[in-house]
Order: sequence, then structure tokens, then C-alpha cells
Amino acid sequence: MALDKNGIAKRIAQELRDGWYVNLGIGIPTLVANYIPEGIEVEFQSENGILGMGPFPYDGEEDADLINAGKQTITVKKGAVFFDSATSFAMIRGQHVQLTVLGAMEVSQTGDIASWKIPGKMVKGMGGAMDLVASAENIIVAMMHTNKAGESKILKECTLPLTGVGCVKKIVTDLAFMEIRDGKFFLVERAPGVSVEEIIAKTDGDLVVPDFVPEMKID
Amino acid sequence: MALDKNGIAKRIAQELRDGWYVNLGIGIPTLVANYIPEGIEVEFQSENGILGMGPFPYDGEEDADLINAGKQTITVKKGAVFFDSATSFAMIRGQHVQLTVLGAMEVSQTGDIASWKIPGKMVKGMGGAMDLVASAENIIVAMMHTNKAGESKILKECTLPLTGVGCVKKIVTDLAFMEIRDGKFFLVERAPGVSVEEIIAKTDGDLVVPDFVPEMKID
Amino acid sequence: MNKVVKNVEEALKGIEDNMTLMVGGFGLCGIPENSIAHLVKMETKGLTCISNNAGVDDFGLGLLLQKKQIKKMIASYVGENAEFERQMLSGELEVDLIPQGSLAERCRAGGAGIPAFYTPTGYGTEVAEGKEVRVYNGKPHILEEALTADFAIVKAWKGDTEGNLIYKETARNFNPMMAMAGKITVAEVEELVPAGELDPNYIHTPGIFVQRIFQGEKFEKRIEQRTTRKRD
Amino acid sequence: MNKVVKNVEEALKGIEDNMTLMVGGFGLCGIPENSIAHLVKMETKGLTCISNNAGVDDFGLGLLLQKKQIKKMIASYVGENAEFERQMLSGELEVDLIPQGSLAERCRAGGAGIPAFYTPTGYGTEVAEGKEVRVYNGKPHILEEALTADFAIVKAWKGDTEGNLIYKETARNFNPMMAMAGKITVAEVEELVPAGELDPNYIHTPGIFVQRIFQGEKFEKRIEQRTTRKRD
Repeated sequence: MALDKNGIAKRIAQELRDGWYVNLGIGIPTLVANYIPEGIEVEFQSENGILGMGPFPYDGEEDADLINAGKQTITVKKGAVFFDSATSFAMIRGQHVQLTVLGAMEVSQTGDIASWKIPGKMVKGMGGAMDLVASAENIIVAMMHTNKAGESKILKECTLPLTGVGCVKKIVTDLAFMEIRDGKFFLVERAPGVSVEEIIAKTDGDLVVPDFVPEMKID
Repeated sequence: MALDKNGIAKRIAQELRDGWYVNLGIGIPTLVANYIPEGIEVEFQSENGILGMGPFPYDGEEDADLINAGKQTITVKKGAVFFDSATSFAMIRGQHVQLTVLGAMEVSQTGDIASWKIPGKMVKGMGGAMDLVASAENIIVAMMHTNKAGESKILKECTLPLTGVGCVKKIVTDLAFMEIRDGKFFLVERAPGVSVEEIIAKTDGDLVVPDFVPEMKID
Repeated sequence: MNKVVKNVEEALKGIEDNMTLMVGGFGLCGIPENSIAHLVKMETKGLTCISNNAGVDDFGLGLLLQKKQIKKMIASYVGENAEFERQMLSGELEVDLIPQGSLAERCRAGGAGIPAFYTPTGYGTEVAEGKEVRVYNGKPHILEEALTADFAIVKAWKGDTEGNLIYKETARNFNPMMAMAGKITVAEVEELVPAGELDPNYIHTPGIFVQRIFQGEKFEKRIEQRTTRKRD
Repeated sequence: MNKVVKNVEEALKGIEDNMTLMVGGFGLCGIPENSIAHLVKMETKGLTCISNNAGVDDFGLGLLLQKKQIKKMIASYVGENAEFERQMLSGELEVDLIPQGSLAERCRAGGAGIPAFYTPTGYGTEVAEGKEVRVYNGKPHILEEALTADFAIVKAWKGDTEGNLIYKETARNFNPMMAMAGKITVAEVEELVPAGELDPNYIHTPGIFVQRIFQGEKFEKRIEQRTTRKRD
């Protein structure tokens, strides 16, 4: 059975390592914070100017001056710190943030990512995504394997305007966990109950399938 | 009679304008703070990271963490602020400081200044002087007209390594107040009791002398 | 150096048609509400606005968009504003979309006298079109230029009569860099205090960057995405 | 993220001969005294030190110069150190003198992922030799590159277990930028407190830039130019 959004977030959370500073994008990536593996400590950075984000506030305790990059009201943990946008992107550009998790409309087998614009149709802007993908040492993309029409978003080449070039390392979709290796998608794991055949069928880019493709372990 | 250091500082102080932020270099320039004209307000910036410097502390009240760019213990006025060195030079380079007063070993008639190095002999380094002269809209040089051997330091061309090119606007020496105009020194005022002939004799660079050269008014 | 002006009228005096304004804030957080409301009243036209976002339809810079006072918008993310999208797609509004980190750094550079710098951000994308590319540390970088503005309008939590500013929590965002980059910088604050009341060790924007300061009459502080959890 | 190490030995572990170190401070103000004293004990040789000044003969980086542990000094002003001048003029010590503002900005750039930037500072002087010149706003600028270091050693007033730092008064100076630019950044603090004790709104260096933190045993805080006035 294909993963839901929380399932994708759970699988990505398994990639977290102790001591990492992590930036989570809007949407599915935000959910990753709910599934930090036991025994490890990570700190979340939000590019609007906070390190050490806590959970959402209790009803009635929202603070208009305290939001994350998705403009959601949040709280802070002990040891948190606020800073300005230039300092925030100094952290990102200067590679002080160890992992970036973000969504995408398309990824290519060479690690290109498109996520910010559909020409003539949707123009939201890139926000901090271009800075994040240009600099992060580890980038995991969280996305659906296909669009609503069933067309693959895992492509040989992106068709939409790019957010970054050759930067994506890992992709977790509702169907599979893939890595970019030597200019191809490498199938690392399949979602519980999803067949290798289905993944092959729904992947437009070149996909390397090893002899044995383990199933993801999701609680 | 030629001006002493305090006299030079007094004359320079007359160039201050209400509302200016001012950076004073080490030596004679520091003394300018003692002679702010009545009725105007200026704020002193020191490039090690303070705006709103007050007078020296009372005996026994020195604070090792509170110094100026000359490494002297100081105090702060109400409304002072501390900042880091990058922010400090953002103020300077970004032209938020209206006036820089600094010393020099030599100045040239095109506004070049040399102040940081005597090759093979003295190498103190430029500190913040190169940033200050490269960016300040108004630069006043405070210096002696001649060196100890009686040789002019007001030159056609500097002989020592430069601190900045074509940046000096005004010069106050023990003998004269000069401005740089069209690639020449222009004699604006002479020190009390100093003759125009003496200034001409001790000036190596081209000096434009108007028909009437008023005497400085120093209290 | 007393920077206090008596109200928003006096604070925004001199803003004219076709000027470039920087406006602080991220989303609706930390925006200069009082100044924006007054800009609507002033009916200034042909503005170029530099701001990370463009507000929502009925708040923030969205108010100026509704009145068609903005000719060009320089921003990083404009996803929450239907009127913005309509004006852009129809060609009424010029738009320059800039990566958020480059926007922040370009404002800081403008204030700091750095005319240009290299960044890896945007290489290989539309953002890099027409820009110089240079390889550092084995990685291509593009050259980005500084941004400045005729007026920068920022919002702070506390300010003193000398123009020193303190921001609250994530309402800091773009305000400090924009304060540096304005030829004239106007700060509206929630609380204006006498010089000496703010600890000099904890000031975010030194008063040297601020030309005019006033206490805002009213702050709505609208929340864009109210997200909460239930008590256990 | 707990960054606390138990003492200076552990804090400086991994510093080896011929490494590049950034050392915070301006004059003797805000220098990491405990770390410098321990570097003398470690007898590490061939160091390249990036620091605004080189201490005085018997304090600060002067202690490392006396022991000839420094191969190259990158600084802006070295006027207070006779041994420094002797080693430089005799050619024992390599010296790269950099304008103070460019030094600060190059460290910040190193920490911020900006590989190079243009500045007007130093144009037409020895500092510009071999550097690219480009005209912006009618004024020539030179291209300066970022600085980074194997270790950055900074000194703060207060720090918490997460590595968040607060500096006191003008002891801040170069410490925040150097903290950003170290591959490993070590902070020695006068007072180490648990996470949550420092107000998140008033932290100067966010802990993300700091890898190791410890409370220094003893701070002499020597004053270089004691200047006072008499009471009236």
C-alpha cells in the first residue's frame, strides 16, 4: 500500500542523525518533526529566523510574532534563538545546516529539482528553496511519485523551471525510497506492499533496480 | 604661533555639524571630542564596535570589556549601542558615518594619504584606516605640517605606501587649514600668528593662496 | 541624536510617486502596519516595493496592490495573494522574484557598502540568467548586486529616541537588513522609550541606520496560519 | 544539542601543526585567554593565525609569537608588539596585513557561504595588488575572498550548553564572525549556563555556529591603555 503523507515523513525521519541541524520545508517535510527516532537529538531551523522550534502552541496561546517559515504559529524549546534573515541564510549558505527536507513538483535523475513555478499558471516564488538546495550537503525530497493525472514526477529531465541543479541526493515518495547515483535513480526501498513493477511503471527516468529491493520498515 | 595638538583639535571641531556620526582616529583626532561646539549634537563611532562613546572613566572604574579603537578604557552615554566588527564596518563602508578624522604621515595634493607603513622600518598595519578613507564622504586629516627634520609632509605626491587614493578633502595642521581643490592644496586659513610665507615655505605641494587668508579663530 | 517624529504622516513625508521602498516583515509577521495603512491614504503611485512577501489580499502590501499603487514588486514568495497573481499574470505588475537568502544578503550588502557578491544560490536556474558565473571551491557561483531603497520602512518591538531598535522573536526577519539599506529609514515601534532605557548590549539595529522613529497607533498583528494543538 | 566539553584540553583537541586558526578579540579585549595559554602548552607549531591584532609581547597571541609557534599572521594592526615587528622585519614571520573592515567581512563571508565580494577598501594601495578591480556606482572596488579556518577560537561572556553565546560590550568585536567561519568553533565563556537561561531574543551567536563550549578557569582581562579622569 502506498504511503500517506505521514508515512513519507516517517521514512524520512529514519534518515536523521544525532546532532544534526535540520531545515524542514512546508507541507510533508514539516511532519518529519513528529517522528524523530528515539535516542537522537536534532534541532530544527526555520529560515524566517529561528533555531530550536517546539510544537504548535496550545489553543489561545498563539503569538503573532512567533511563526515558522510556513507562517504557522509555533513555540520554542529551551535553548532556542532568534535571528535575522541574513544570519539565517548565512547558516544555510555556509553549510551549518546538515539536512534539508523539501517538497518538489519534479526531480530528474541527475538530481535537478523543480518546485517553484508553472509558467503562465502558478507563480508562488522560490522563497528560501533555491538557497537551501544550492548549499545543503544532504537534501531529501518528499513528494508524490506521480501527479493527479497519474504521470510520473520522477523524470529523465525536469520540464518545469528549475530550483536547483544536480543537488538532490535522496527522494522519498509514496511508493519508494530512491537515491541519485551516477545520473540515475537507484531504487533503495519500496513502500510496504508496493511492487517493484509498479515503481518501474510509474518512474519516467532511468531506474536502477537491484536484485533485492527491501520493503521499508515503517511503524 | 603654530597650533599645538589641542589647537588642531579645536579647529577641526568647528567643522562638525549637528546630527553627524563621527569616527575619530587615534592621537590628535581623539581630542576633537573635547571641543564640540555648543548647540550641536554629534555621536562618536569607534570601529571596534560602539556608538555613543562617553568620556574616560573615573579612576578605579575602568572596565576591560569597554574600550575604544585606541584600546583606551572609556564609558558610554545614554543611548549607546555595542555591535560586532562586521556591523561596525557596514556603518563605515555603507556611508552611515558622516565624518572621519584621522592622522597621516603624508598627504598629496590630489587627496592621497599615507599613514600605515614605512617600508623596512615601521609596520603597524592599517587597522580600520583604509576602510574609513575609502568610504567616508568627509575626511579631515589632522597632522603636523612638517616632520621632525623640518621636511614638508604636504606633498605633490606621497612617497610612502598609500592608505587611500584621492580621498582627503580637508587638512588641518599646526600651521594651516587647507582644502584639496582641483588637484591642489587651497589655503583656507592660517594658524594664529603664522604667516602665509611660512606656510608656503613649508608646503612641498602646489599651494593656491587667495588674496586674503584669514586667521583661524581658536578660543 | 533625537530621531523621533510625531506621527506616521511626518515619518513618511517625502515619499513620492515612482520611488523604491523596502518594507520589512515575513508574511504578515513584523510588517509596518501603520505605515502601510498611511501609504494607502497617501495614494502614492508607481512604487517599486522590495519585500519578502506581498501580503495577503486585504492586509499588508496587499492593500497597496488593491489600489494599484505598486508598479513593480521585488520579493521571494508571493503565494498567498490572489490579486498579486492576477496582476502579474495579466502583465499589470512587474515582478522580480529573488531567492530569499539572496534577497536578505543583497539588502545587507546595500546597507554595508558591498556592491556585489558571489553566491551559489540560483546557479543553473532562471535567476542566473544574464548573471556572471564564477567557480569557487569547485562549485559555480553567480554574481548578485546590492539592493538599496529611497525609503526603508521597518517595524520593531521597542525603540528609543536615538533610533535604536529591538525586534521580538521571529518578527525580526528582514527588518534589520532593510533598516541598513534605506537612504531614509523609518521605524515604527510598538513601544518608544527614552535613550538609555534599552540595554546597549542587546540592541538589534543601531540607531545610526534609522532616520525617523515613531510609535505606531495600533497593531493588529494578524496571524496568517493559526496552528494550535489541544491540551492533553 | 549539548556542546559542552569539560576543559580546555578537550576543547582544543585536534589542533595540529600547520593548521589555520582564527582567534577572536580586538587588542587584548575579548580574547580567548585560556585557549591561548593552552596552545602554548600544546607547543603546536607552524600555525597560521587570523586575528585583528597579535597581542602584546607577554599576553595574547604574543605568547605564541615568543615561542615561535606562529608561521604566518593575518591581521590588521600589529603596532603593540615588538617581538612581532622583529620577527616580521627579519623574515621569520610571514605577515598578511588586511584592512580591518575587510578582515571582518571576509570572516563573515567565510561563515556565510559567500566566496567573494567587492569592496572599495584598499583600492589603489598595496592591498589591491593582484586583485580584480571593478567599478560600481562610479567608484573602483576590489574583489576580496572569504576566509575560513580549521579552528575558530572565540571568547564570550555568557554561553549556554547549546553553544549560544552573548558577548559583553566591546569584547564582542571579531568573535561573532570568527565563530561563523571555523570548521570547528571553540567558545570559552566566563559563565556557562543551562539551555533556556539566555533570552532567545538577545543571543549574539546562535549555537549552530559553535561545536565546543567550556567555562574558562580564569580571566585576567588585561587592560592595554588604562585611561581615566579624576573626579571633579
